[in-house]
Amino acid sequence: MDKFLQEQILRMSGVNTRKCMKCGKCSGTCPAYDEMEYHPHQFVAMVESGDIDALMQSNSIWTCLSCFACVERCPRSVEPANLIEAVRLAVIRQQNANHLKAQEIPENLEEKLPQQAIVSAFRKYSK
Amino acid sequence: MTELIKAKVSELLANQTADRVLGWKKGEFFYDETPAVFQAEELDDLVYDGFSAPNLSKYLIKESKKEGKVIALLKPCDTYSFNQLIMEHRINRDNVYVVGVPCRGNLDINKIREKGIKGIQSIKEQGDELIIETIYGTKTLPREEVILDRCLCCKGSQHMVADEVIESGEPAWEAKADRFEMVTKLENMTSDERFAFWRGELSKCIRCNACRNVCPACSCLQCVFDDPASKVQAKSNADDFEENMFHIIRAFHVAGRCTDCGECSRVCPQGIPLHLLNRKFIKDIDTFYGEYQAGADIEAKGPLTEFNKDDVEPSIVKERGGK
Amino acid sequence: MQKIGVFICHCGTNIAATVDVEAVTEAIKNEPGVVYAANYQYMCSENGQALIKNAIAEYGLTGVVVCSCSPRMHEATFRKAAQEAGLNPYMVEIANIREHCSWIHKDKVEATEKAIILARAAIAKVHLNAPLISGQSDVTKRALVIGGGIAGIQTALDIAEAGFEVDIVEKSPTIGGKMAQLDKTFPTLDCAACILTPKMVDAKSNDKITLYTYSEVESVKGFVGNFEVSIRKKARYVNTDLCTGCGECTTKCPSRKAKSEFNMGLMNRGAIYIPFAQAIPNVATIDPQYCIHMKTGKCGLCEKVCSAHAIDFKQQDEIVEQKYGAIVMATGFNLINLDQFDEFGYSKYPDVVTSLEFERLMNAAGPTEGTLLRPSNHEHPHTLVFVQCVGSRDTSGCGKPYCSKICCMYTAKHAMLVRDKYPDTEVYVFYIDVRTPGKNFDEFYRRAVEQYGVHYIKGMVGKVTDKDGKLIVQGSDLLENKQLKIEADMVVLAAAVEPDPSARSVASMLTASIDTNDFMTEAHAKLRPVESPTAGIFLSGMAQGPKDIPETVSQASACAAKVIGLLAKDHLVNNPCVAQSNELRCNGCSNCEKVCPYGAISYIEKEVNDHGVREVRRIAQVNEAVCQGCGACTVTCPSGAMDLKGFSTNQIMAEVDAICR
Amino acid sequence: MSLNEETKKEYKPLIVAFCCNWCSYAGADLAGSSRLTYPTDVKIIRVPCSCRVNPLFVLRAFQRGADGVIIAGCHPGDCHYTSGNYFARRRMTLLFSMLDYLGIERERTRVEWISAAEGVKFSTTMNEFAKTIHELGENKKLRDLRCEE
Amino acid sequence: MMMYKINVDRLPELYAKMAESRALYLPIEKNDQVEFHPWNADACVRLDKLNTAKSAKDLFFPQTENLMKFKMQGKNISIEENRDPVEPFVLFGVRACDVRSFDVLDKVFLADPVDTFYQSRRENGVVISMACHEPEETCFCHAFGIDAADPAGDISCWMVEGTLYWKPLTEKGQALTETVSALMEQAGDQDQAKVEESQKALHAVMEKLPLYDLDLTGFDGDHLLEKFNSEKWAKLSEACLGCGSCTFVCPTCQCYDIRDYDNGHGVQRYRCWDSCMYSDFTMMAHGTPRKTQLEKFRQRFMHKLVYFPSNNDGMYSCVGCGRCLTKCPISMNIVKVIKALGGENHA
Repeated sequence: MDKFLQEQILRMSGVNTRKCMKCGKCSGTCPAYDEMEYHPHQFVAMVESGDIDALMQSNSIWTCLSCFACVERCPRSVEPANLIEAVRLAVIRQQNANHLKAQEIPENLEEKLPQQAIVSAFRKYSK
Repeated sequence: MTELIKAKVSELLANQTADRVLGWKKGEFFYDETPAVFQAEELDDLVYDGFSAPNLSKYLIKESKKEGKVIALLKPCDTYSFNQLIMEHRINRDNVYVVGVPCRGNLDINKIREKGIKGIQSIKEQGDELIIETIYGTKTLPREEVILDRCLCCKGSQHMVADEVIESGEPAWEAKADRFEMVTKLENMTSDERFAFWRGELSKCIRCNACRNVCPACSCLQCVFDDPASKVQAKSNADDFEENMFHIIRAFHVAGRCTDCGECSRVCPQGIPLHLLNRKFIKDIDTFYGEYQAGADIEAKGPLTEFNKDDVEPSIVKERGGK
Repeated sequence: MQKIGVFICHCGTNIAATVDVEAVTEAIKNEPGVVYAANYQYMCSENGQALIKNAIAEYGLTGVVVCSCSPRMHEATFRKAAQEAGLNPYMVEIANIREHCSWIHKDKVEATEKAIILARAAIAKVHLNAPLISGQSDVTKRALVIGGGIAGIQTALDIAEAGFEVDIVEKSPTIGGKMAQLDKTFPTLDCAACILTPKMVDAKSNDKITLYTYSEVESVKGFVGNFEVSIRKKARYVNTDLCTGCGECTTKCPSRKAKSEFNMGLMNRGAIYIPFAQAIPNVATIDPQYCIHMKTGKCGLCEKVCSAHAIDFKQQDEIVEQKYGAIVMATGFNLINLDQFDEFGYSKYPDVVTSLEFERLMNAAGPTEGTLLRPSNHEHPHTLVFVQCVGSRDTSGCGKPYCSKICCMYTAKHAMLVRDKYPDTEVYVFYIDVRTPGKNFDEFYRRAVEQYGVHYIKGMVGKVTDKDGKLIVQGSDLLENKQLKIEADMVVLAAAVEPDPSARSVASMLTASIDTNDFMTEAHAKLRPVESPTAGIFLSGMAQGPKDIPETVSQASACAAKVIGLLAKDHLVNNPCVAQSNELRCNGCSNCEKVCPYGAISYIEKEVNDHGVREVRRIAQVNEAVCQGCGACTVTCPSGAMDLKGFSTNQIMAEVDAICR
Repeated sequence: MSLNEETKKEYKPLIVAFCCNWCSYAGADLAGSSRLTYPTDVKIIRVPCSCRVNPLFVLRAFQRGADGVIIAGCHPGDCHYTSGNYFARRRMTLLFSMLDYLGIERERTRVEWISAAEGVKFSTTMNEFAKTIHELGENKKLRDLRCEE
Repeated sequence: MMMYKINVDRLPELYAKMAESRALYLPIEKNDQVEFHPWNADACVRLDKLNTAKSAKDLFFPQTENLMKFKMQGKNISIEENRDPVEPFVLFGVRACDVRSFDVLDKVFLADPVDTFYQSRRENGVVISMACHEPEETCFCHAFGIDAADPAGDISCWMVEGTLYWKPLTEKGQALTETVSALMEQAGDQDQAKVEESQKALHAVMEKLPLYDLDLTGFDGDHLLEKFNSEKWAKLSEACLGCGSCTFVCPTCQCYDIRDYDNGHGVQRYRCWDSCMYSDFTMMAHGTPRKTQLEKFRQRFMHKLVYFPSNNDGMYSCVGCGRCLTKCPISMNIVKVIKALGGENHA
């Protein structure tokens, strides 16, 4: 288990995983459940147990829609989606090469891509 | 005016409505009037003019306990104090016949002196002017320039209580200033500026107790500050803290009961603006709990003896911002 | 000058591990006024108390300070010990060096320093203590029970059994409460009505019990042993003496818009109604909101059909004034409102019901006469999903933070009953934990699983939607690590319980404290669980916290025992820590009277001798039996004439001084 | 953090907490039995009700060297005596406002409603308040020099 | 002794020089109030102000003064003398009436048993008086034989047409003069004449003052009982609020109370001004000997006008400064008392 990463995730997300009472309502409500290797309740359990690497390598963090249904429904205000977002950020920060540069934008442009997405992506990946 | 009042009270004494009069007695120098009780034959010395500043209500605590009925001459603002004392069962209403006297605003002898007038031999009120004879010559001053500060924020010409009101026919005096102006100004200062302001003012205090003893709300038989059993008894401001303590507690004890009559500041020999403490409480009470004028309504419960379930929390002091 | 003894308790290692008790003893020995200081392992033990008693005798102590646990724990113990040694019990003060010191601090040096300061504060206070003598007051030998559910009924029956008069005030037209609405009871599956209705009848027929149904407590004055209560008997518009309960009117009433409260709104009732067949009292009540006559002046059919001439449209509310020695809070519970839980679709889909509605749907006297039918189409359901913990253990703000305690068991009961009656159904239960601590409870739950084949799924439902007349229940199965989508015909929600909304206002009338969840606070969570901290107020049933029927009944009886203990006394000893007016300093201004919550202050004209000056003054007087000792008057008094015995201005200032020294 | 802690250790503020017997004192007891720590700076004085707290006591504490004063009572509506805390609320609001007006740091005074069940709140409140007072430093404006050692 | 003069513009230099060696107290305006405060370069000196709000007695007989301290350690008490240290100081700009008040106080504090606290302050202080030039209607020093144009003290000063004239009267005054004489010029006969002329002018003004001829007839030891028993006290004291403003602004009131202040680890014993108008004046276990305001009021004036002179060779314990006339909240004062009971109303 990676204590440093765990602390980082907890700090970035502001989530207290100990509040979780393991009811599974997050997974019960998740619309992307079937696309996932790890499910919302597992995110919480894995962060709690410090099993962050597995999460970071899993596709699950990218299949989360960030719909926040889990956050909305959680009876203990645990906010699993915020954890996922923090794990994503951790991944992004580790992959320095993944940063988006202004000159790369034209080649990534797709016709159907909303402009807002480009702006957001640039804002997010250029830091 | 004096003549009008003399005529009225003579009539009331003659028809046995009452047997004596509480009013103001002529002084040595036209401005040093003293509260006094007059029998019918003593009315020559009764006077009423701009220098009849002392609020007579507090004297009625003692006076109304005596036999017979006393006529009390009350200016509009004195009637608030009178009502407040009635509310607190301090005055026996049955023994008082209140004659409301009109008021054109009291005059401030200190302001007159500040105008460089010395050696006063006589002062005459002529319309809106004061004609002052001094040993150094005659001076004329507009009345409005030497009005007592408290009267600049007059509560109005209406008597809150009176068995009879004497009409002067003259236009009523009106407030010229916002009474919370200085309080607001202080509130807008930084904490350290406020501290410096109050230290500067309160350090002048000589603990003569004039403010307390003149105050109609400070009518305790024995003040906690004179009571050895209270453990806060103190006769002097032996430390800065004592000055703060005395004035905070005094203001707190009259909070919600103070009618803002301004006697405290008028009598302070050291010129401390004590009314600014009382007004702060009044302003806070108005803002937090709704406008309240002590002595206006004798049925009112008093802001510190009642509450609302949704009153503001004390943290408002921090949350409302300010410096 | 007092002669003070200071006794420092080790409390085993509870204090001694963090506070150097020897150092405290040494430091305190040098305090002015302290003539004896000692420490001991357990000051509250027999030997510890003997140490105090001996020192009082040997050193002629006039004051005692015990440095120990919270005064809320053992103040009474040590006061009693002092009293046995001949010292006035109010000459004892406690310095709380356990809860407020040793238990919360880690650094021994700092904790010891603080313990010394706390001890000094207590010593400073004792210096100013004066012996206090308690007054006495009489006890009205009659009890009031607020709430006529099983808790209230049981408490009333037990009190009446002991020979005391007892009144029940119930706000609905009948007693019986929530239990009357239940179908069967776990874990024995007795029919609720079969065991409740005899008790209801007992309550009615007991000549010591007076029932005030369709009534509410209007105001409460007074204090333990001497409560004065006014009860509003709401107008039923039916003369209860004449009404025979024949029910003719209820069937003829043309207004059918009112929802039946008894049947959880699953069917309608007339504007004139008897809640259910076994209602006590069995009389009709007119609901003026729905009565055509009351609204338009027309109709009046009930009046025509009533052979007993019991209908009285002009009836007014009636106020009954009664005195009581004790009051029991048995105000019961409700299920929480589920509007905040969109995901379960309760307000959207008729086939999503609460557990209490389900009770009615299964009950022979219910809207479907005991046949389980889907409320939407009255068809037989084949798949049922039960969801537990709906709004319980919820700290998100929508629900309640506590466990509702009864849901696990009644859900198992429901599941079992459905499978028993309709073996063709599939029953799923989503659970977070199954909590079955109780006699035969776990066995009951296991029977549901093992014998009746109820599918228990560890997980929670995330949402309920509909599709082609079916409910799609999406939930997680944590053990299988799957997300399930169950096509169900009915969904039953085990909604959290909450105290009846009337509890808060009644509690405030009683000046009884209530917690953040509106449950009544006990005088002590463990040692005085059926009493409120407010003397003379007792707690029965759900008003105090979630509990099932057996627990409610035991608590109701325990509560009755406490009430009987009180009513059996002829006199009560009053709290001597009451306000006191110094007649030489009182101005008679009435400010104290205005803030007194008990009306304990009155004014008299009295001649006083103020250092030789004799005069008649208006001065405040405190009724010591009524004063509860809050001290509101002491602060509002500008002249300091009002003081509080036991917490006097000088005592508190001495404590401040000692702490800030 | 650690650096600051070093320097702060030298200054030990004194905090007087007036706690009502029924809620906040019991809350403090619960904090104790739950072993929820807070600094030794906080010294508790038991009063029957928050309405027993006279402004005099608050000033007295400051006079004698307290750096912070906190009054804790039952939640509004939960007063054991039904209305005591409502009066306390008005009195303390006005008193605190007056102290602020006189230029005394407004962070030195606080009122908090803490029930008997809120041991956690008691401890966090005391920790927070102690931290605030630590940061503010010594009470210099409202003390009596005669009380200095 | 020689008279000196200095231009008013150079006064700050003079102040600075004096303040080098000792504290210098002058009438200084602070927060709209003129009092004797220690001088510093930024001070707003108000020599023109007729009277300070409080009198100058504060410098010799301060409002509060530490006497001794009791230290508590455990169960032990130790006594420590901790009187406030007294350093040499100069009191500049005292009016004739206030200078006379020191004589009155001396009679009380320097008579046996000597009050060493007062004595050490008196010895350490140099009084520089200042002649009046624009007296007010409240002035009645003349009634007590005080010449406002010729004040006493260690050094007398006159301000005439922008020049301060400085005349040492005592050895103490001469000693101080020597430390500052370098800043001043010696005055000549012409200057002497100017001063005399200003004195004459002042006398002319004084004569016009309404209280110039205040008649003290009847206030002497011979009429003690008659004055004491006069029925007029009732009316005179009727409105008295029992505050201490007259007492505390009075230059001659010398009553004090001794009090203990318990600070938790010891007791500070100090004395502070007291007022015979206060309800707790001379409070004893049984109460106070003067229960009514009438008695308290009568005491104050009987003391000033009858008891004090009969014990002190006719010296009244009033110097006619007029402070109480301006400060009394209800404008009752010694002049009204004198007029009611003395002069033409005597007998």
